[in-house]
Amino acid sequence: MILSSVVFLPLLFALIVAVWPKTSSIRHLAFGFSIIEFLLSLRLVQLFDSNTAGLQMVEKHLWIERFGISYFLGIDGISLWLVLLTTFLTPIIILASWTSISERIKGFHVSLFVLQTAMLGTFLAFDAIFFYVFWELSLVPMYFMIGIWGGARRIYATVKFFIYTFAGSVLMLIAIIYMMYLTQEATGAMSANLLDFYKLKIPFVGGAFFSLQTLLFFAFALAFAIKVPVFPLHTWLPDAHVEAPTPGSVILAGVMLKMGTYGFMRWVIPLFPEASEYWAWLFMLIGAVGIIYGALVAMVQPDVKKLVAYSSVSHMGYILLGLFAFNSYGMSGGLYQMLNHGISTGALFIMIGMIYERTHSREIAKYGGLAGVLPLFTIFFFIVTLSSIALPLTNGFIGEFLILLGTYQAQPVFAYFAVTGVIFGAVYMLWMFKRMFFGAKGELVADEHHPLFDLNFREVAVMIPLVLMIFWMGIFPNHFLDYSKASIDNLVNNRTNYNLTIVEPGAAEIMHAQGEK
Amino acid sequence: MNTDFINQIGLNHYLILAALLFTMGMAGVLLRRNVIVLLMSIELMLNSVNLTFVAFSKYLGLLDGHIIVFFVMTIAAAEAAVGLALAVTIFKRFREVNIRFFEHLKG
Amino acid sequence: MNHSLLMALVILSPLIGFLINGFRYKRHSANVAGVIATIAIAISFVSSAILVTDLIAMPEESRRIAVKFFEWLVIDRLKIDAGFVVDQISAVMILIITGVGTLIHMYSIGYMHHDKGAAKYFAYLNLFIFNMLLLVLGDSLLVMFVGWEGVGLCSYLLIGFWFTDSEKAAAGMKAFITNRVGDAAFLLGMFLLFVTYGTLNFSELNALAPTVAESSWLGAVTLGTLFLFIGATGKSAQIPLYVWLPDAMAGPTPVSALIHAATMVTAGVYMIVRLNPLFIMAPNTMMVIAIIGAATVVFAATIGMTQWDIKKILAYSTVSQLGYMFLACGVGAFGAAMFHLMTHAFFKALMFLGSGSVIHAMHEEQDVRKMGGLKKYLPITHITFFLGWLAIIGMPPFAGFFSKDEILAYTFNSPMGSPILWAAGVLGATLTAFYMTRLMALTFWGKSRVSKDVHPHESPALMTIPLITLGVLSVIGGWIGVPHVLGEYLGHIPNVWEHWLHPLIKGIPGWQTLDHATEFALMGTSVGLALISAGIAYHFYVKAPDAPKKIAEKIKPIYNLVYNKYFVDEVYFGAIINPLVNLSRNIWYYIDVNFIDKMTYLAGDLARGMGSVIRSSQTGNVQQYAMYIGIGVVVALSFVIMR
Amino acid sequence: MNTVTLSDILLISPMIALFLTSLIPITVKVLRGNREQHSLATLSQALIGIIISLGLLVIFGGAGKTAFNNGLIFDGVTQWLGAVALGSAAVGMIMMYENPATVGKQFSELIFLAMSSAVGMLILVAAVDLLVVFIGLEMMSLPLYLMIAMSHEGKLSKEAALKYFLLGSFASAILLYGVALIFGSTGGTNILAFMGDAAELVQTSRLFLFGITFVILGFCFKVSIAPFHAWTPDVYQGAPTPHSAFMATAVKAVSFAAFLRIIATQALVGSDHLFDILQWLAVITMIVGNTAAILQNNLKRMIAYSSVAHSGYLLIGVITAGVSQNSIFGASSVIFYLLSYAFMTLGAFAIASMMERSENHIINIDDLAGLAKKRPMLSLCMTVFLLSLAGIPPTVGFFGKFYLFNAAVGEGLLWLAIWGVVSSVIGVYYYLRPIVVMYMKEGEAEIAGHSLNATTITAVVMALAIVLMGFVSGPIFSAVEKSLF
Repeated sequence: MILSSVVFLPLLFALIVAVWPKTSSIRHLAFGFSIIEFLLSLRLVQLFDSNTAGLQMVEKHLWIERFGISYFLGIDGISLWLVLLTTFLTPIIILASWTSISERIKGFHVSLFVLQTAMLGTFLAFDAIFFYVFWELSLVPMYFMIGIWGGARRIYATVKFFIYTFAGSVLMLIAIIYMMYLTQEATGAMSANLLDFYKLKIPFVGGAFFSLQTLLFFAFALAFAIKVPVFPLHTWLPDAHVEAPTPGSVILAGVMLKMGTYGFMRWVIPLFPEASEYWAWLFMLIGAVGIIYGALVAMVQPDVKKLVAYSSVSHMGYILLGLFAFNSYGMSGGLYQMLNHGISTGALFIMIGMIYERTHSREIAKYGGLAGVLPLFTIFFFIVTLSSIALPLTNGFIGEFLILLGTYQAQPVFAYFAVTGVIFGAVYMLWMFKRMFFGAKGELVADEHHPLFDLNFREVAVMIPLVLMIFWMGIFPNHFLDYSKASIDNLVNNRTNYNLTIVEPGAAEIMHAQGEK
Repeated sequence: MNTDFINQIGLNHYLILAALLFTMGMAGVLLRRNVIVLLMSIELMLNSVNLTFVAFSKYLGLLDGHIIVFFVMTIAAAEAAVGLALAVTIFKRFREVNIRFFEHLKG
Repeated sequence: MNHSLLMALVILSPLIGFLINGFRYKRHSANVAGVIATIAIAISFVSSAILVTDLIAMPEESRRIAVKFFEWLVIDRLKIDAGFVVDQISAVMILIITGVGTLIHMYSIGYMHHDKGAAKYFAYLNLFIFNMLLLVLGDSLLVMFVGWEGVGLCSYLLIGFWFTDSEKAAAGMKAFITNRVGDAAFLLGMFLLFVTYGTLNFSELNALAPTVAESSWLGAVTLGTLFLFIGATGKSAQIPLYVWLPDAMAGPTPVSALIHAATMVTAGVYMIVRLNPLFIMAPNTMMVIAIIGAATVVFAATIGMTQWDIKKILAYSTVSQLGYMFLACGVGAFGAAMFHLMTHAFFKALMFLGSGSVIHAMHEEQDVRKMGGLKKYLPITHITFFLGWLAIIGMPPFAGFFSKDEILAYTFNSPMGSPILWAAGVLGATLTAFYMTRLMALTFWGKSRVSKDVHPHESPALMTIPLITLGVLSVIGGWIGVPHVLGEYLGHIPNVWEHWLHPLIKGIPGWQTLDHATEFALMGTSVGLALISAGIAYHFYVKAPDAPKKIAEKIKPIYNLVYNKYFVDEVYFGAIINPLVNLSRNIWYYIDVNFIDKMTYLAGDLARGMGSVIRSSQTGNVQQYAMYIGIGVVVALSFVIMR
Repeated sequence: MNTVTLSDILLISPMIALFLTSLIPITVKVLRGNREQHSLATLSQALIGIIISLGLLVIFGGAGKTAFNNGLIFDGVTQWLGAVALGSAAVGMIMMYENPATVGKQFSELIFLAMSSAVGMLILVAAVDLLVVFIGLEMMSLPLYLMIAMSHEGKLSKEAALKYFLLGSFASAILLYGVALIFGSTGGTNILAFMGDAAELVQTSRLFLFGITFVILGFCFKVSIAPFHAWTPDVYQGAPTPHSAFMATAVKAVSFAAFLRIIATQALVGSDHLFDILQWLAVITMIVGNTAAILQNNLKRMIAYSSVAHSGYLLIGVITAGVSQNSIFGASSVIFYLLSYAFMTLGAFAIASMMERSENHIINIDDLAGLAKKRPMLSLCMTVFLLSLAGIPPTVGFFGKFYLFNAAVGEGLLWLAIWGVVSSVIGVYYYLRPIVVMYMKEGEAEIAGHSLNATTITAVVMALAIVLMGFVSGPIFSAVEKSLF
């Protein structure tokens, strides 16, 4: 039951918040709830057996019998940390939005909790349709979040976001349906169970685009690629980020983009191993192009939030590159980078939100000399910047290093290109940092009528966990990688006949169950 | 008087006639402007169908067609009643029976 | 004492110092912060000294203290420990780093006395030492890389320490980004070596190094070492990535002494020496290193001759001296490179600190044209600077003489070297003597050009004690590496240095000892030329101050070219940076905004366009609607009938 | 020949009950000397009638029995879609009770007409004889023409009624002509008679082919398949909102029922061309409906175009049912979709209906601005309806589409499914617009009447149903499927 509780508890919270009579205490209530959820998810780590690549804590009930669709939750080393990331970021987001969201507080927290359920469900569902439901559901609260609490062009941005991502995923639905029929052909009974999908041997013809596996592969890949987003499909992202309110940007960058890369890991690569291998060059290419492209475009952005948004494109390029390297380094690095990006880019957005609350501007040119005025803010921002440019001993380095190493082992030529991202990453971040924090005081900073105040206690409390994670993940990567190692090795080594076994609940749980009887 | 030609009139003749009538009715609906005439054209179409039914009925040696025609005629009458009622209402309201007048709903 | 504990003390005490001062970032007192920081480094130094003593006590063939704290990153074949090694090479380094570091921390207390950001300054400085120790102690390339990037970060922070000055902040950024270019190559080098050898551990790599020299340019060893060398050119300011170092002088002067002269910039040399068994099997790489090194020696020295900023002169001198070290590496004289690294750390740190003392005295004036005759105001500074000067121009028996001469001898004699490289080295030495003498003369000797409102005064003891210590080291530092040829003459003085490093340094294949006569001749040539050159400079800048200007007038184009640093910065900006920024603007504007977005709009417009066509067909005319039905029926029928 | 048996009477008891109760309000009015009774009384009498009828339908229908010499059949289709029609009628009447354009004067007559129309629908939904189909169709349509014309709104409703009438009669004539041709070629009009042979007949008899094409196109008109859809937006816009709701759901449901019965003859299996043309019609309809809806400002018109688009999706299911060896799956998906579609469309129209403050009030999408602040509950309901229409999980709209496309993919009609999902992307664009306006724009949207009236309750129930049905769509679908065997 633990997975169900983890997934659906936020939904219950959303309901409670929705009917809560007192607006003034909603924030406290929501914060408490999110902490409960986080603690509950920590229990997952405790229960998790890192020695097996199998699926754990499985809950499986037939949902729509006619089509073999089931309510199927499970967790393995790939999902685990993404779940934790989601539950970790939520309380932080609530705390970070304490003052910036002042209207329709109730609606905001309801959206947030619904979104949390959707995201957790996406990471934990092991049934195609069940997964798809969560996948699409996640669009709705996000749509409201950007559209209601967003900036000036919020409507444009949110509609663009919604349609882009929705458009990407519809073909996936068709592909899922098709695969359900394939399971029917193979086993006689229709099933949307991912584990049954894994067992399919879908015929693959190398050169032909219009061959079964290739088409299915692209139908899935398109959905995930838009969500990631990879290079030519990324234009919704800067708009969505710029217009979204701070918490929206954090969730979007922190978790929702990961749903795309997670999709590649969970669905695309194991389901279509031959096609993935055959087209790996394409995805590595767009990954590498994305790294450079995102970085270059980020460099010339006048708006700091847009800069970070484009940096996301660049970072997500790394992840794609790592995943399609098909070796332990690349995959682990990709997974790690997902977490890193969630934390560091999330932190960047939070901090941009903090400064925006003070000055109501995100234009880099209007800043300058912040370091002298807001020392504490500067320190935090700098640490996060370092994580973003992948300085060793921060989390970013582990991810980038492993990805590039994996890429080099698989396809050196892409590594040669991608490694320039290491340079460009430093260029755009530090240039931005210099323009905003160093030099003479800019017009907003020097404004005597609006003196800027350094971070208050709440804001420091928001940043501390993030910064701790940045260093913890940078200094002790094995604490995290150990949990995903078995799963990733399984994925790398058994790609062509991938399968997950369902691991029975651990001995401790059985004993517990007996004790109850 | 030679009435043989009547016997030489086959099913096809009736069908073609009916089809012609149907087409004429259709053309009337498409081309005429007066609402009343439009109604009449629709009746014409229905009647051409009746003719088809009867012709088939005769040549298939079945009685069903004839019965159907009664049904159709009843319905056509009801339709005409409704149609005329509408036409009257509209005329009372707008003083207009030109179908081209009614183009407020569009786009 | 337990080695793990000692190692932890060595590495962590600067980190703790950093954390303490970091959390005190708002405090202004330089004394408290400085004392905390200095103690932290001193603890580190003492621990290092104990470690090194232990190391010396070990039998020669097993001299190695390895400590593994935890497994850092373990994935598949990649097994990186947080492991640290003290051996003959790193022992020297940690002593230099913590030793010189302590002195410079001490000096900084005086130097930064009035600065409000002192706590921050000392925090950064401690962090730097921490990272530098990681760099030299790390037992694998990856751990070294951690320190490698970390010192870059500290360098960035310290160069841009006075961040309110946009130019200084820009200099910091330039340093970091230029270094990043090198780091990217370093990464590639690591990948290549890892993919080839399956390990990044130094001892394993060195053990796995091939026994036959690799002749191909694209072989793993050659390519890998080349990439690593590109990384080194970034960190150690060699052509073509040296451009950041002169700008780095924007930082506080003790920083220049510590980071940009004594320690960080030598990291590249250290790395090559660490991996010498690998490098030596890649003769192509060695050739490149030697050529780049020699070119840098001369190139930087010429620029140094024309500069007016006291720190810039020293900076170019540093670039030039680093060139010597690379030259040494390139010809296979790794021991000599390390030797020069050490002596250079002494005398260059000394000179930077001296210049800091001068700048301090002159109230932040750095232009040598506004100095002169400072000898009488700053006696201690002058004396110590004078010792440094003797060392750098290679006067026997000062430290620089031994190390530089060894390099030149190797360059001439090694099968990997050549007389041309030697000539370049000697030319460099000659030029060095010239511009260093020029610096001495303009600053300390001759007539005073100090403006009336400045009253120079000698620095406090906190600053002069490090100067004196380093001065002494600059004199005696070279005596541990007396060349055999001299040692024999002077009564069997052993070459301690060579002996010490021997186990870790691979011999140069095909090496033949030089005969004594030639060696003396070489020595004489370089010393002689340096003396002549120094004499000319003395004449120009003390006796006939107008002469240089006239000569400069006569060779104006060349002079301008050199004076403007060969326009390298401008070329970089014009050829790389500006085009890149423009390109980025254009791809943003044309590809992102105007192509991809427009394409998506196009899809939207297509739908809307179709919608409006359909809307316009919805005229409201019933007969038209009936017509659609009729047409539909007719079309359908005619299609159906075609069977 | 057969005589009328008790079984026949029992089977048609829903229609009889409905017919009889439909007489109550109007009789009362006559007895009261042409004075309206309270409209609530009228409404309750009607609702009671519908409930009785529904109950009878559930009790007696559904076993696949035929009545009146195979003229009517009572199977799963009848039961489910009959229930949809009756339910829609009930909701429509509740809306009529509170809509300014319909309530008040002549309400009894209106209810009588609506219930008569419902009787026609029940006949149509059960009809398996083409003649009965035609009669049901007319019985359903003729009261609707009048209902629309009876609106208190003076101008557009009259125009809408006229248009609907003219085009409807025109299309009926075409359909009837097709019936005549089928009669000529087979000697009968009963669908069951040529159930098995249609595939062969379309190949051997050109007359039959023509006939079946005419009939199919006639139904295409009723269910508003492009290019026969042109009446839909005009009529839905002009008619009083409750009527639009009624038409969009009930008329569509029962017409599709008849369509399914025609298509179940497997005529499509025999004629590739007919098959092709229907596929193209489906594609065209989806595109036309969705693209035209993007540009609408009038809320009702937008929903009307969206209804056209949904007909396109449904046609995919109909085609699937027509070509399939296992046509039940396709048919079930159509029925399930109609069921879910009824909920969301009724809900959306209910919101629009509540927005109308007078009979002449035209509701544009922008008028919804600010609704979320004034009426959060209703905005939430509207959001649910629109998201369900757009097919976003976990609403039932998603599952409806999922089953439809699943059936299509199962029959190898992959390209139709792809067209379906692609055009649903266009759909999302305009379904989002009202949400944007409600939640993200400032405005002074106001709801007429009490905050807690019958329509509101209905809308909330619909919204809840949509969400709940999303979770239990599987059992419902299986029930539908099982009932068709």
